[in-house]
Amino acid sequence: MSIINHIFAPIPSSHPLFYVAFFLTILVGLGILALLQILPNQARKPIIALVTFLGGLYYTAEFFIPVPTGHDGNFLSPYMDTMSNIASVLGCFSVGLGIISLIGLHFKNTIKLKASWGFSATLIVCFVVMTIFTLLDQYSPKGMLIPKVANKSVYQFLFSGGLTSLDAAMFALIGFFIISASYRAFRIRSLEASYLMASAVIVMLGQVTLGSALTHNIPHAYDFFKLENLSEYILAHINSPAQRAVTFGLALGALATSLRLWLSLERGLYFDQEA
Amino acid sequence: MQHASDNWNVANFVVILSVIILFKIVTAQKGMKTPFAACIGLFTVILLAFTVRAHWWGASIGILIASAFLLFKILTSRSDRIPTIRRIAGLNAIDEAVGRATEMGRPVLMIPGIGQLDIPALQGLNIFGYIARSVAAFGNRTILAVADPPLAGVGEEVIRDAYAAGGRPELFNPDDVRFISDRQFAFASGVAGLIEREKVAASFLMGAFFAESLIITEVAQRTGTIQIAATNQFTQLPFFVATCDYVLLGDEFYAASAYLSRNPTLLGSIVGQDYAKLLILVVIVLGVIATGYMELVHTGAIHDSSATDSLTKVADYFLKMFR
Amino acid sequence: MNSNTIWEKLQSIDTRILYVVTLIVIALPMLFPQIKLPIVPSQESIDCYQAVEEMGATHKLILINGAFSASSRGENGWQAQAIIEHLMKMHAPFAIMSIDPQNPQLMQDIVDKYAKKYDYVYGRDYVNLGFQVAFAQTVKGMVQDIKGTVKEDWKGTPLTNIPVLKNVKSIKDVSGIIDITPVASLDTWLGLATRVYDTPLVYVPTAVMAPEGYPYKDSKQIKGILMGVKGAGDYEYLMGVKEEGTQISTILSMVYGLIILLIIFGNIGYHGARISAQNAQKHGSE
Amino acid sequence: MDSNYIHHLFNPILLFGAIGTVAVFSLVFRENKLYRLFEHIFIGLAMGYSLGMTWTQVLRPKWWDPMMHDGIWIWAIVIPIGLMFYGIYTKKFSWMARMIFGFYFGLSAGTVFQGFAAEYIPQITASFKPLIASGAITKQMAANNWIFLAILIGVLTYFFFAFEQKNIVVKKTANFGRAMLMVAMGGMFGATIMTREALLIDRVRFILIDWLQLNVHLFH
Repeated sequence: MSIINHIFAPIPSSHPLFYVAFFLTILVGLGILALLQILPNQARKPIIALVTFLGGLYYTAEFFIPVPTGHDGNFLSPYMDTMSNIASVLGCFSVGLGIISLIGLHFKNTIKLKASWGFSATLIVCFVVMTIFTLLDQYSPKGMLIPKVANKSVYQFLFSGGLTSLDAAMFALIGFFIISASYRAFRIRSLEASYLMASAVIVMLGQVTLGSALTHNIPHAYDFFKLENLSEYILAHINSPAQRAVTFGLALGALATSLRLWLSLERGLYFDQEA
Repeated sequence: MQHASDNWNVANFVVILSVIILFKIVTAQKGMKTPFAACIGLFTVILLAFTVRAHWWGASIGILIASAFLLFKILTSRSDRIPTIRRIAGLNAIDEAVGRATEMGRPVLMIPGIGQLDIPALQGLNIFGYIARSVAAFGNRTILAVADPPLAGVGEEVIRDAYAAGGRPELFNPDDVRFISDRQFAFASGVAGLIEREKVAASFLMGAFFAESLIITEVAQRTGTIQIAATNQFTQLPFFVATCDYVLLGDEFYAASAYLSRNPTLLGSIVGQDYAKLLILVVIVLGVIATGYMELVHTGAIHDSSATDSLTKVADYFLKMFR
Repeated sequence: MNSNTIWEKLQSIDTRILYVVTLIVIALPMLFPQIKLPIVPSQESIDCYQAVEEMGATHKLILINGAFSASSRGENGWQAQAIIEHLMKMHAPFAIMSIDPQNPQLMQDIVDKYAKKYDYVYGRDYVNLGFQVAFAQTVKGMVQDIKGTVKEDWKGTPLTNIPVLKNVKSIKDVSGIIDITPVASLDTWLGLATRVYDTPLVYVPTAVMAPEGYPYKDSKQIKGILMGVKGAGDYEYLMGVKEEGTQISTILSMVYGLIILLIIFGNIGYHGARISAQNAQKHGSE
Repeated sequence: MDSNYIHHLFNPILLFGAIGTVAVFSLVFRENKLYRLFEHIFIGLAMGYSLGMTWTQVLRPKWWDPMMHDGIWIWAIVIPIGLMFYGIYTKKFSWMARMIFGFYFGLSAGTVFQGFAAEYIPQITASFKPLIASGAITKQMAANNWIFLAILIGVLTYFFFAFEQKNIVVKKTANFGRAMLMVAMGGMFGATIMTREALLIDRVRFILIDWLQLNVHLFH
């Protein structure tokens, strides 16, 4: 381990050697990629399978290898943060895929002056402006490029006026849609549909004054049948075991899928290794 | 981050579930059965032997017996029988939905959830592969909307492969695989607009969905879209049931790829999942009995005697295994 | 088929009409506060109110945890407002901590709204501990030592200089915890804090999160659940004031009434159409 | 109308938020130009914000700063690795993209084990509920526990795919499970309504009271 630590020891970035190491690393990386590229085609599938396996190996091993008594984790545990950093940093490099897909499409629309090019242009402008001001908000403490006050207030305008209120407004739309959905869905078409409807109505009524008022006068001995208590019963004693059973199934499904993916046993058009 | 160190026996349980499932997956493949399966079994036993040494005796012996049983099953089972699985209504409707979209000359929309590149999204994409292939065979257009940049990459490959497999590679348009936004409600607003403007005729929502599900399904409902949905989020199931034409409940989602492909490997996996489910069921029933028994011992309803003493020990062991 | 039209209409009301009616139902009580419905508080809300009343009676510090951001202010905000006004009315000292970065400001706004009326002074009567990044660790630490864990208030003043915390060392010196939350924060409190000194806890969740609390209410690990805006309305009623909680509770009742009405219409339409179709068939065969 | 009110109405942040809210709400009636405009603004802003955050929250603190300031030069290796993502745009290098995607498949698979232990094992343990009333367990609690177990078993049975459900007991159990699943989902639906409506009410309030201040200005 100490040799590895020694080889990969940090070099102060002021030192010229840093840049040598930096560019050498990139070159070596590209070299390996080039090497992989000239390998015969048959080698590609096993390589992909191997990389997939290695990708999952760390977390799996870290989880399964026993922990010596008196320790917080096994010998792999200290690298947990490093591992998640590598994953998230690498993940960030894929952000370009999103930008190419989204901005590329709207850029094409704009330059070809398609019917909706104005909207596409707006989108691109908003993207550029928001990126600049998000970065400025973090980067320009002294307000080097534009006065800090202007920078702050433009950012506030875009963030609070735009992003957060649009977020909230879109979220609030569900308030409309949930009404039309319940109007359409809760019909007694079948026995099952009536279960769905009855429990939804009971729970709804149990949550508002309307419900409390409806069954307010029920004698104390029959407290259970007060709407709010019925509603609580459904949520606490029927919903929770049903939900638990469903999640067990889902968890096992996820476990099976991840085992298949990890060991390259997954079958499907993209995943198929048999072909 | 959860670590097995807190509870080593829990890890054993996960191992067993994994082994059951894996065993079924592996034995379903032709030719690969015995050596690979035996390796897995051996791996498990070695891992569990670790446990016996480092940890807690009673429970581990139980687990060893269980894995010995498994190993026996692995070595003696047959792989030439392809299992049948029960009917899943929502999946039978896929062809109908795709066919109708083609008749109307309007595109098919697919969304693998709003999560990141994770297991539900990949399962969704896997199912979409099969659907997109039949969309391609019909000569229709598929729009894939994703909420995570790498998914745009994987999705593009999946749909391209599907169009090639459907015999119409020339119909694939990379612009139809769209990354919309990684922000939940920006994504919802984009999809809502897309459904209206592209006049989507059939939509498939399969992956992790959250509150935005209702926005997407209600807008699609209004435009007369046939909707088939599946999700790993229990909280969104009621809304899908209320607004979609067909819903894959619970882990029908994970069974879908096996159902559509009839691939022995995937079917084997489903059988493995069933066994694992059964194991959970048995553990819960045993746990309930053990808990009740211990409760009675504590309250003095059962008196100590040599006969009950060993029973008490067993129940106690069992409960400690999961604590 | 004229006889069918009424049924058909009832079961296929244009959604746009539904949305307009919804908007009207929501907007009217806002513009005309005269529109009122009687409030019948649920037993849960009463329990909750009494639990806070008991906490206040000790005149020891009460710890409020705010976990909501602007997006669930529509529920949690009014709950927080009702509870904070109640505390001020009793003149109970309190400390606010937040586990959402937007929350300290939202909480402060609520306190500022009433501070003058009830003569509350920052530092003397209450303190805002600000946003705590690591929730579980903070709670763990506070069980031993509040000032050592949090160190500064939200504006950076050292907690040792805050008079209201003078005699407070740990959670032991706190008379109760009020958890105002749209997220799963309950487990952390129950698991790490309340069981150590048997500190009473009141759970103030959004309506969707309320079921999380039921098992703990049964086992008496929490003293009360104040659910959603309806809870805020109940609370204001119990306190004898009428503010936003009451108003929004009224609106909610009306919206729910609308939904129930629509479900009834839908079913009448559906079954009416079915029955009249059957009748028509009978007549046709005769 | 006094100038203060006018000034308030045209406060840029409020105005932007209010028009955006109205535009988004207009979607429930029909898709229209105003909605489309704000949809594009929203997506543009969201993408810009996300790109900004990618840099300021992840890349800069976790990669750029450690590499350029602390001199951990080996971080440079992620540049060629990250380039592999872009292989999908060429036929020649698309297999490299598959390689890096494969790495991510493995990664997400690996975390599932930990997730399973963290999330679901406690739920299994929590299902060990005593069925006989004694001591602290009241009759009512025991009855509830019976119901709990019955529903759990019923719903789990419904989700058996490969085991034949021809046995009458199994079939009945599965049907009971499905019925209970419906009740549970109805309850879930009902419980969600309040939170969603509260948000809608809050937004309407934002337009009518916070922005237009109609409660003050309507009748004066």
